[in-house]
Amino acid sequence: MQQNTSSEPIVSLRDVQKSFGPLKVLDGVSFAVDRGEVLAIIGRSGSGKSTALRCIDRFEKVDGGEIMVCGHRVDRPDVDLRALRQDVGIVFQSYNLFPHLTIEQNITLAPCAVKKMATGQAKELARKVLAQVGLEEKLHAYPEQLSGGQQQRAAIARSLAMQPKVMLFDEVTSALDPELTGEVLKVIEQLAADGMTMVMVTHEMGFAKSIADRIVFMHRGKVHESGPASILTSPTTPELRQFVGTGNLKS
Amino acid sequence: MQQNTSSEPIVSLRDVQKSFGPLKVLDGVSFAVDRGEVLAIIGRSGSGKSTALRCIDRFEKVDGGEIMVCGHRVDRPDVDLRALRQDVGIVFQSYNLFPHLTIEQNITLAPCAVKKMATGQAKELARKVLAQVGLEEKLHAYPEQLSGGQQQRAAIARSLAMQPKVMLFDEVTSALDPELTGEVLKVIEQLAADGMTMVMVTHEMGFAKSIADRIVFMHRGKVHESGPASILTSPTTPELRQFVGTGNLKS
Amino acid sequence: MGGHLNINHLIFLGHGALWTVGLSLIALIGGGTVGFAIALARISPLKSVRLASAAYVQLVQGTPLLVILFLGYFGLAAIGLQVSPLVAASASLTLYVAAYLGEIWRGSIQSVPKPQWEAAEGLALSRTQRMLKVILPQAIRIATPPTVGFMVQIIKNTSLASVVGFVELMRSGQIVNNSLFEPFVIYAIIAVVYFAMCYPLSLFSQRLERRMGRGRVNLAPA
Amino acid sequence: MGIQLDFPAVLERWPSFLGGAALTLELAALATMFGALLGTLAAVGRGTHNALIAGACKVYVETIRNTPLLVQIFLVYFGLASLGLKFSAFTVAVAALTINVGAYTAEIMRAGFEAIPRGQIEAAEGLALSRVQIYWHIILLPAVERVYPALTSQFVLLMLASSVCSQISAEELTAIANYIQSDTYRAFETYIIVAVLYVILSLVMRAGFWGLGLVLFPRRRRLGTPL
Amino acid sequence: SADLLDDIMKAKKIRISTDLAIPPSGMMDASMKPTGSDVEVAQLLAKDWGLELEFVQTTGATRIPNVLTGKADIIISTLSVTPERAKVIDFTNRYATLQSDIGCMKSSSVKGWPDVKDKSIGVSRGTTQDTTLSNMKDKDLKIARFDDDATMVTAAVSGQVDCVGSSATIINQIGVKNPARVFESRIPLATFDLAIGLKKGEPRLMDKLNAWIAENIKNGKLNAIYKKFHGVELPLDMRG
Ligand SMILES: Nc1ncnc2c1ncn2[C@@H]1O[C@H](COP(=O)(O)OP(=O)(O)OP(=O)(O)O)[C@@H](O)[C@H]1O
Ligand SMILES: Nc1ncnc2c1ncn2[C@@H]1O[C@H](COP(=O)(O)OP(=O)(O)OP(=O)(O)O)[C@@H](O)[C@H]1O
Ligand SMILES: [Mg+2]
Ligand SMILES: [Mg+2]
Repeated sequence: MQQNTSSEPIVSLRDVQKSFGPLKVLDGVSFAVDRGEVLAIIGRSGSGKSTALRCIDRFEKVDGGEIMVCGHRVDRPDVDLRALRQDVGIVFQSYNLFPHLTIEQNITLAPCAVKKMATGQAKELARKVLAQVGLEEKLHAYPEQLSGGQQQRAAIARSLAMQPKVMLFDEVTSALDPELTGEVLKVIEQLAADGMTMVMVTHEMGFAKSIADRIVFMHRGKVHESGPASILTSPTTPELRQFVGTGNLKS
Repeated sequence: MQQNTSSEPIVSLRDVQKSFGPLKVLDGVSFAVDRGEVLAIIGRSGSGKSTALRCIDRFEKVDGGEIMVCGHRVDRPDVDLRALRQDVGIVFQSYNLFPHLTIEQNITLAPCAVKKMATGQAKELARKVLAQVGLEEKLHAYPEQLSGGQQQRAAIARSLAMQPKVMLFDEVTSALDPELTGEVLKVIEQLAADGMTMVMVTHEMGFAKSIADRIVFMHRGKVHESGPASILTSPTTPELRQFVGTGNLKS
Repeated sequence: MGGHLNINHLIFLGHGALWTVGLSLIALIGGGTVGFAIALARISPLKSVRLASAAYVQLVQGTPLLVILFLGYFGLAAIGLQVSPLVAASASLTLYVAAYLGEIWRGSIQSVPKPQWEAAEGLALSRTQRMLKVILPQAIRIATPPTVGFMVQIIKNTSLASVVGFVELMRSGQIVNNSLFEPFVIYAIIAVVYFAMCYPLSLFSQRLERRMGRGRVNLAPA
Repeated sequence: MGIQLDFPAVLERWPSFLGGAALTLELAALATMFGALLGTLAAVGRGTHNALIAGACKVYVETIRNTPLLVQIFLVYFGLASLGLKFSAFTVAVAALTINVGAYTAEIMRAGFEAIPRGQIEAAEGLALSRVQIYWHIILLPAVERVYPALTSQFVLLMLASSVCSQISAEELTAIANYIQSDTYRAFETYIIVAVLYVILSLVMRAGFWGLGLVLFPRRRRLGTPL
Repeated sequence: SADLLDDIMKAKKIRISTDLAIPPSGMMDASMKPTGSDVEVAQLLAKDWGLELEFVQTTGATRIPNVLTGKADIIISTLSVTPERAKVIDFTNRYATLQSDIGCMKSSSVKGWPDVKDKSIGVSRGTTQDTTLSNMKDKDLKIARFDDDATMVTAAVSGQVDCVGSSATIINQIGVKNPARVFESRIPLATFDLAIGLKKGEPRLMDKLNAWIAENIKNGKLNAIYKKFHGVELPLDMRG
C-alpha cells in the first residue's frame, strides 16, 4: 500500500477564507497533502483547526480561496458531495457512532446504502476493518457498551469500511484518558504505516512529533508556521514556542 | 495557614467496601490524609477512584469498612450530612455551576442559606475567593459566559467560600484543553501552598508528581501501591509501571 | 328554527367565550396548585406516596374528562353532597389538569441533570433549599413551554363543562345553531374564536421554546 | 339520597358496550397508524428548506392544534357532503382523527428530530449517505425512541378524544353510552361502566405501545438504557 | 325526607330541567331568550302556581340526573313515555304528543317501508324514534344516529342521510332554510306521549301536576301552545 511516490497533492487548500458572521476564522489558509503523507494541524483553541478540517470535507462552505480534494473542487457550489465523501473519511472527537445500531450495523450501513454492497460482503468487510482496529469481538455490541477508546476505534473502522483515499481526524483522542488514548493512537500509527493519507488535528504533541510527516501550526486563522516535525523542538516563531511551552504542562 | 503539624488524620478510610449490584467497585480500600497534606489518587478508568472520592463525601453509601472525615463517622447511617458537607468541599469534572445564577450568586448561595451569613458579608467573601482563583472581573457573569477553565475555577471558588477543612477534586481538568488546564492547576497549586488539605483524582501525572505529598494508585478496587510522589518514577508493581508507561504517550 | 344571525347571538357567543376563559383560568390555577403537589409526590422518597400518586395519574389520564365532570357533579350529589356546577366543574377540571401538569412538571424536575442535585448537596444545602434555589428555577425554564402548550388544550377541553350546565363557547354555539340553523357560519365563528384564544399561547410557547433551546417534548393532549 | 344503582339493567347490554369499545379501539388504531405517518411527514416537511412546503406544514399544524376537534370533524363530515362527496361516518371519523393527531404528532416528532445531536447527522453525511437515507437510518428511529412516551400519551389521548365522533353517527363507546342512557335513563350506571372501559382501553393501548417498543427498539430491549 | 311539593312551595320557586337546544320545544329567540313549546308550558305552570321559575340548563344526557340528584324539581323537555324509562323516574299524564314520521326529500319516490330499504335514515340518538326504528330488526334499516336534532338536520341538508326519523315539525323545518332540499313526511312512525318527569316517590307533587295538566287540557291552553310552535293541533281528545 506504500504510495509515497506521487506527483500531485491529494488535498490542497489555497488562500482559504472563512468567516462566521463578523468573526474571521480562516484568513487565507494554504497547505497541501501528498498521497501517503501524514499532516498534523496544531494550534491553540479557537485558532481555526477544526474549521479548516471541516472545510476539506465541505461541512463548511468557504467564503473564498480554492480547495481541491482527490480531484473534487470542494469550494465550488456544484461539487458532488456524495462522491467527495466516498473519497474522504472523517472521524470526530465525539465518536458519533449511531447509538441505536450495533457496531456491525454502524459499519455496514454506509457500504450497503451508498455502495449497494451485498449484506454478506458488507459483514465480511466489517469483520475485516474491526480486526484492523483490534475490536473483532465487539461486532454485536452497542456503542454504549464500549469504552471511549473502543468507541473511537469503532468510529475509525466505520470510516475505513468506505475505503476512503484520505482520512481526516479531529482531536480523536482528546475525550479519552491516557490509556485509551494509547489504544487509538496505535491504530492511527498502523494506518500511517499502511500508507493512508491523513490530516489530523491533535493536541498530542508527542504523537504529532513521532508520526507526522509535516506539521502545520495555526494561529488566529492563519498558517503561522509549518514544516517537518522538527519545528516542534526548535520553533522559529515566538507563538509556536509559547504554544509548545504551555502544552508541556500536560506532560 | 501552614498547619502541617497535626496528630490525627483529617480523612481516613479503613477497609472500605462498595458494590454496585454484582460489581465490586471498592474492595477494601484504606488510606489516610493528614491535615495540610495533598493526596493524589491515580489509576486507570473504572478502577474506583471516583467512587472512593464520592464515598468520602457520602454521595455513595459504603457497604462495609469505616470512613472518618473531620470527626464525622461517614459510614454510619446517622451521620449529620449537612455538617459533614460544611467541612468538605467537592469539585467535579463537569463544574456543575448553577446555570441560572451569576457567579456571585453561585458563590453566595450556600454561605447565606446554610451559614446564615449576611448578604453584604457573603458578597465580600465572594470577591475574596474569586480573587483567589483570579476571576474577580467575572462576578456578575453567568456560567455559560465563561470558558471551561474559568467555570472550573469558579466552581473551586464556590467550594472555597464554605471554608471547608478539606477539598476533594475529581479530575477537575480532564474536560479542558492544555491551556485551560494550566490555569486551573495553577489555582490548585496555590491552594496547596496555602496549606489546604486536598484529595484529588487526576490523570495529570506531571502535576501529581509535582504537587502531591502522597500518591495512591488504585487498581481493581484496591489500593495497589501508595507512597510519596517518587513511586511514579520508580514504581514497584508491574501494574503501576504499565500505567505510568502508557500515560507517557500523552506527554 | 329560523331567523338570522344578529347582535344578540354574537353577545351570547361572547358570554360563552368569557365562560371559556373563566373555566380555563380556574382549571389552570387549581390544576397548577394540585399538580405541583402531584409532581412532588411522584418523586417523594416514600414509596407509598409515589405509588399512590402514580395510580392517580394513570386513572385520571385514562378517563375522558366528560366522564370525570359527570361523575364529579352528579356523583357527588348522589352521595348527598350538593355542589354548584361551578364547584363541580372547578374540582373536576382541577383533578384532571393536575394529573397532566403533575406529570409534565415531574419530568421537568427530573430532567435537571443529576450533577446539579449533587453539587447542591455538596454545598450542604437542605432538601428544601436545594429544591427552591437550585432545582425549581431550572425546572421552570424547562417546564414552561410544555405547560403553555397544555394550556392550549385545556382551553378547548373546557367545552366539556357543558355537561354540568355551563354555556361556554362551544355550547353557546350549539344553542345558537339550534335556533338559527346556520352550522357552517356558526362553527366557523367558533373555530375562529378558539383560534384567537389559543394561537397567541401557542406562539408564546414556541417563542419560549426557541429562546431556551430545544429538547423538551410536548405532552399535549388532543 | 334517592338513587338506586341498578347495574344489571345496564350491563345486560354488554354486547353493545363491547361493540362500542371495539369501534373506539379500531378508530384509535387506524388514526394512530395514519396519524403517525402524516405527522412524521409534516415534521419532515417543516424541516425542509423549501419555504412553501415548510410554510404549508406550519399552517396545517397551527390551525389544527388551535381549533377544537369537534369543529374539525363537523367541517370534514358536512363540508365534504356539501361538496357532493359522501363518505361513511367511519371513514370521515378516521380521516378527521388522523388529521387532528397528525398535527400533534408533527410537533412531537419535530422535537425528536431536533434532539438528534448535530454530530450524528454530520457523521452520516461524512459517510456519504443521502438525505433520505439519513432520515431513514439515522434520525427516524432514535427520534421516535426519544419521544416515545410523549407519542404514547398523545395516542391514548386520541383514543379518549375519539368520543366526539359520536356526533357524526359513528357508534363508538360514548355513542353507545349515550344511546343506552337515554333509552334506560340510567346515566350513572352507564357512565361508570364507560369510565371503567376507557381506563381498560387506555391500559390496553399502553401495553400495546410497550410491546411495539420492544420490537422497534432492540437496543433498548437489550440494554434497558435510555438513548 | 321532606315532601318535594312542600319544598317547592316553601321556596316559592320551581326549578325545571329543560334542554334549550331542541327546537321547537326548547330554543332561543332572536334576543336569546328561552322560547319554545316546553318553555311556555313551564312558564304557564309557574304562573298558575304563583312560583318563580328557574330553568336548569341541561343537555339531553343530563335531564334525568338533574332531577334524580335534586338539582332540578321536574323535567319538561320532550320526554316520551316508555316502560323502560318508567323504571327510573315517574311520568305524569301526557301534556302533549309527538307525531313521528319518516321524512324524505320531496323529490324522492319513497312511499312505504320497502322503498327505504337501501336509504340511510338519520335520527337523534336515544330518542324514541331511534328506539322504535332500532327495534324494527326485520326491516333491515340503515340508521345513522346523531347526538342532537341540529346535527341530524345538518346531515339531512348536506346529503349525508337520505331520510330522517323525527317529529313532523322538524321534518317540515328542514326545507325552510334550504330550498334545495325540502323534506316532507312520508311514512308515519308512531305517536308518543310527552309527559312531565319527576323523581320517584313524590305522589303529592304527581297528583298536583296531573290536576294541572287536566285543567289546562280542558281550557285549551296546552293545545294553543302546541299549535303555536308545532303548527299542528294536539289529538282531538286533548283540544279542550
Ligand atoms: N458554527 C460556528 N458559528 C460561529 N462561530 C464558530 C462556529 N464554528 C466555530 N466558530 C468559531 O470559530 C473559531 C474557530 O473555531 P474552531 O473550532 O475551528 O477552533 P479550533 O482551532 O478547532 O479550536 P479547538 O482546539 O478548541 O477545537 C472559534 O472562535 C469558534 O468560536
Ligand atoms: N452508580 C453506578 N452504578 C453502577 N455502576 C457504577 C456506578 N458508578 C460507577 N460504577 C462502576 O463502578 C466502576 C468504578 O467507577 P469509578 O467512576 O469509580 O471509576 P474511576 O476510577 O473514577 O474511572 P474514571 O477514570 O473513568 O473516572 C466502573 O466500572 C463503573 O462503571
Ligand atoms: Mg476543534
Ligand atoms: Mg472517575
